[in-house]
Amino acid sequence: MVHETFTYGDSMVHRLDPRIKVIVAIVFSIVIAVADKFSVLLYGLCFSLSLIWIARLSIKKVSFRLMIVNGFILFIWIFLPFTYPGETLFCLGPFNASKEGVIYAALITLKSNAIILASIALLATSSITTLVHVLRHIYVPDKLVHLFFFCFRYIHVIHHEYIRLMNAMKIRCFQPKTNMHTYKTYAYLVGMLLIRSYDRSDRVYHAMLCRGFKGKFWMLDHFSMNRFDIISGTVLFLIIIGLIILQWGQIIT
Amino acid sequence: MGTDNNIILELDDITFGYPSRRPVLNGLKLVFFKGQRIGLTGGNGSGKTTLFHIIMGLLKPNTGEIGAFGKSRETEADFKEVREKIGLLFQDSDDQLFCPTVAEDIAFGPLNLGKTQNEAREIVKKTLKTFGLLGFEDRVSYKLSSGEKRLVSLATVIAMNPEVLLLDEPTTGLDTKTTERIVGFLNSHTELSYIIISHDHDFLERTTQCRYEMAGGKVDKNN
Amino acid sequence: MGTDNNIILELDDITFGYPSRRPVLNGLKLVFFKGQRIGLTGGNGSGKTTLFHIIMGLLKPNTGEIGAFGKSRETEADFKEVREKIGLLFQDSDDQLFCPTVAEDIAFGPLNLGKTQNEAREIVKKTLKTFGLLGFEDRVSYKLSSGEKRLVSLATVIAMNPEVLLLDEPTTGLDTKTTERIVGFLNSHTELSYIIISHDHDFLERTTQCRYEMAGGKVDKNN
Amino acid sequence: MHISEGVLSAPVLITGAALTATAVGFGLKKMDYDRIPQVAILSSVFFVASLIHIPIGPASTHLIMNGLTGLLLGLSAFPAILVGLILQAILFQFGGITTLGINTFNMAFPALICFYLFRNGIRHKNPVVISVCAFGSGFTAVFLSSIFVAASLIFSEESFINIAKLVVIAHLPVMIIEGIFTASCIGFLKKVRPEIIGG
Repeated sequence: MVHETFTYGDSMVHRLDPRIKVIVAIVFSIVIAVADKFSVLLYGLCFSLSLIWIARLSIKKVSFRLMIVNGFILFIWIFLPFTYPGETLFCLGPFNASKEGVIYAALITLKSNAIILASIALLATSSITTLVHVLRHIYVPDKLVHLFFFCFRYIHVIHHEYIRLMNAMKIRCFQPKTNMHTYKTYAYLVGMLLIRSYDRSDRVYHAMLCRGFKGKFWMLDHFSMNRFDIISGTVLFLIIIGLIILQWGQIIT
Repeated sequence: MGTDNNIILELDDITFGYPSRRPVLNGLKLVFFKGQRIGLTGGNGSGKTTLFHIIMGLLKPNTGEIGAFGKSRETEADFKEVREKIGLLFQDSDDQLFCPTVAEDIAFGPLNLGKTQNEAREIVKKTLKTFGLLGFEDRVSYKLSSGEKRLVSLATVIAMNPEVLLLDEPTTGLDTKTTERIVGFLNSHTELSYIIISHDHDFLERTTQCRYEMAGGKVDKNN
Repeated sequence: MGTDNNIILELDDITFGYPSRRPVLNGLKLVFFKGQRIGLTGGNGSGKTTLFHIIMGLLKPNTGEIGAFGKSRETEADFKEVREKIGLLFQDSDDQLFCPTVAEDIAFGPLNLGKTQNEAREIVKKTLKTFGLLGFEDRVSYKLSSGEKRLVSLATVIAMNPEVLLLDEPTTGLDTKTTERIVGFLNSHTELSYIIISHDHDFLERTTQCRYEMAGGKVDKNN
Repeated sequence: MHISEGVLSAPVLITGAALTATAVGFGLKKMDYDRIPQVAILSSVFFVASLIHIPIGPASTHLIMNGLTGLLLGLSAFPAILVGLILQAILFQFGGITTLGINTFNMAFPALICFYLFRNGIRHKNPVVISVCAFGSGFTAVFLSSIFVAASLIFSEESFINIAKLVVIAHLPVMIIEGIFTASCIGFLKKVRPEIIGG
């Protein structure tokens, strides 16, 4: 379930210092999210696609992720052209699709896909464990970092408990249907997981106390930048600055 | 697959394992006849529990064929019928009980098989009586002692009226009294066929006719 | 409380239980001397794990007195010192490994005891070597096999350099090789005193001098 | 109920991020280090449970459970839901970096509202009151979330109005199922471990 699908690989993207990857992903996403020029978004999409290509990720798996994400975008294509005011582009029965609406839907599609592809290429190519260490380096509050890691750590354990309880339901011939029995059964399943997790969290806290926990979590340092990281980082940031100038350059001058 | 009416299970050349680890089951063969009462032993990690889960369709073998009640079983739909006829007692009772009260836990299986609330209530009562647990209806399953949990787990299985039982370590950690109850139940229900995984040789001596052993991912007939 | 320097633990009349249930511990007495190596057996739910948690101050007894290392222990502050000298191996490794990497899990205790990052790194290396786990530093704990998890859990305990060990089912679900490693470690560190909860009689035979049994909320000396 | 990347306008994204940052900051401040394992492990349960698909007629829906999260975690619901959404963004690309703020707010603020509205109700002596309040919590949380999602869309672009309406209408059956689910789940906890809901 929580397989880190894109994490393992030996590409340049996989080797890049994860701190750079996270910061680039954040800045790039923000720029694309607020940009509104077709050219900028097209270049942005090309940037994301080239990262995917450099990372040598499975096209099949990436496309599968995109398909899921574009479900919501599909709704926008169904509704937006017909409700957005503007010059009529074509008619579908009684509905008029506006040119501006189509353009707007296209912008959203570009933005969404550019950002998602960049996240896959830059974030999903590091393990969560690595990202946890990165978050600490970029001044995310300590408690949030630990909350994040603990949550991820125990998802695996709880998923196993979930499978075991699902098996217990299966061997007693449980068949999910649209009825109260089904909803109640799932509520019991989640309730049982919650109770066990309460007990487990007590035990984990006890294990922390046994190892002398005094309110401080520790992490060991992991990262060191080399020349490859500095050069790649500089290139990536220059590209993003290029996008920014293309989008807002005229306003400044 | 055999067409002999007396064959309950026929496993052929079953292999199961996780990538980059030694296979747990490796070319396993097993034929299990109606009326047989088998004790299954073997070291930790020899694949006994895995075998039970494969029979119930909870794990899918990498290769091999599973026949049960005269039909080949492959899909989830195939195993539904298997699960109506074979009852599995999990190694850990905490994996088996997930309802708030004992009555609801025991009624869960019968309700899934299409019984009405009233019929289910009757079954709960009858089953509790069998195990000397009358009055336990409204007890909270989660708070029972481990011996009581074991008996209630067995009761949830028996409530579905299975023809065959697969019992995974039914007596681990139980006191003599509870163990006696299980022995008594098994010996007084001669219509049941079963396989019992256990380290308790004394218990197997009293409840089974023959002993199989698991080793190297296969089942060996011992006697 | 006794003043004998050789007494590690002295538990007197300990009662522990949850409201409206049968008490888990009931007037328990136990004296544990330096150098002793005790195997503790007893049915499921007989209170063995509870006893360990009471000794570590993780559960507070309803009545009774706990003495450790020559002092009476009551408050959370009292038990801090106890926890520096006694290492507890939890029954479930998933409760014990809560850090991102193996190295961080092992370093967690030493860092809390005031070691520097560098000292902690040295300890990590030394401890991993002891258990034949060199190269595991950056492995992610939730991806380890259950045997590896068990060894790393033991390593997190040993890294704190305890005088006494309380091991709760150290070998459940382990293969022979991993079990051998644990036996080897225990037998080559003769300075350690310990109590081991286990169902594995063979393992206890090889690692302990005497056997205690828990029943009725009390500890009975077996031999 | 995630809103995809690239759909919302900058002011909506920024407002969402600012509100979430404040609320998460406050939630973290109120959460001791000692409670981190508990909040985190319960968040793991919500994460795993959100993958359960529950049938409604021929279709199926996944559980949202923000009402239940609110009842059990109170102020910690904000950091807990944020963490869940970050994990979903990284592992499955559901949502992304720029929408984290607004998506968290849309899920967590209703959770918090339900906590304050119903926390006393689920500790009531009368089991009927408990069921009604738990149902109310499950229902209201999803209802408010869908309203917030709709509002985020409309504030971004007025012509999203039809999609916004559809979001609310499509979630009506989900609200009822979440209500039933939350009532059964709280009933279960009440019977088995009343300490958990402080009853």
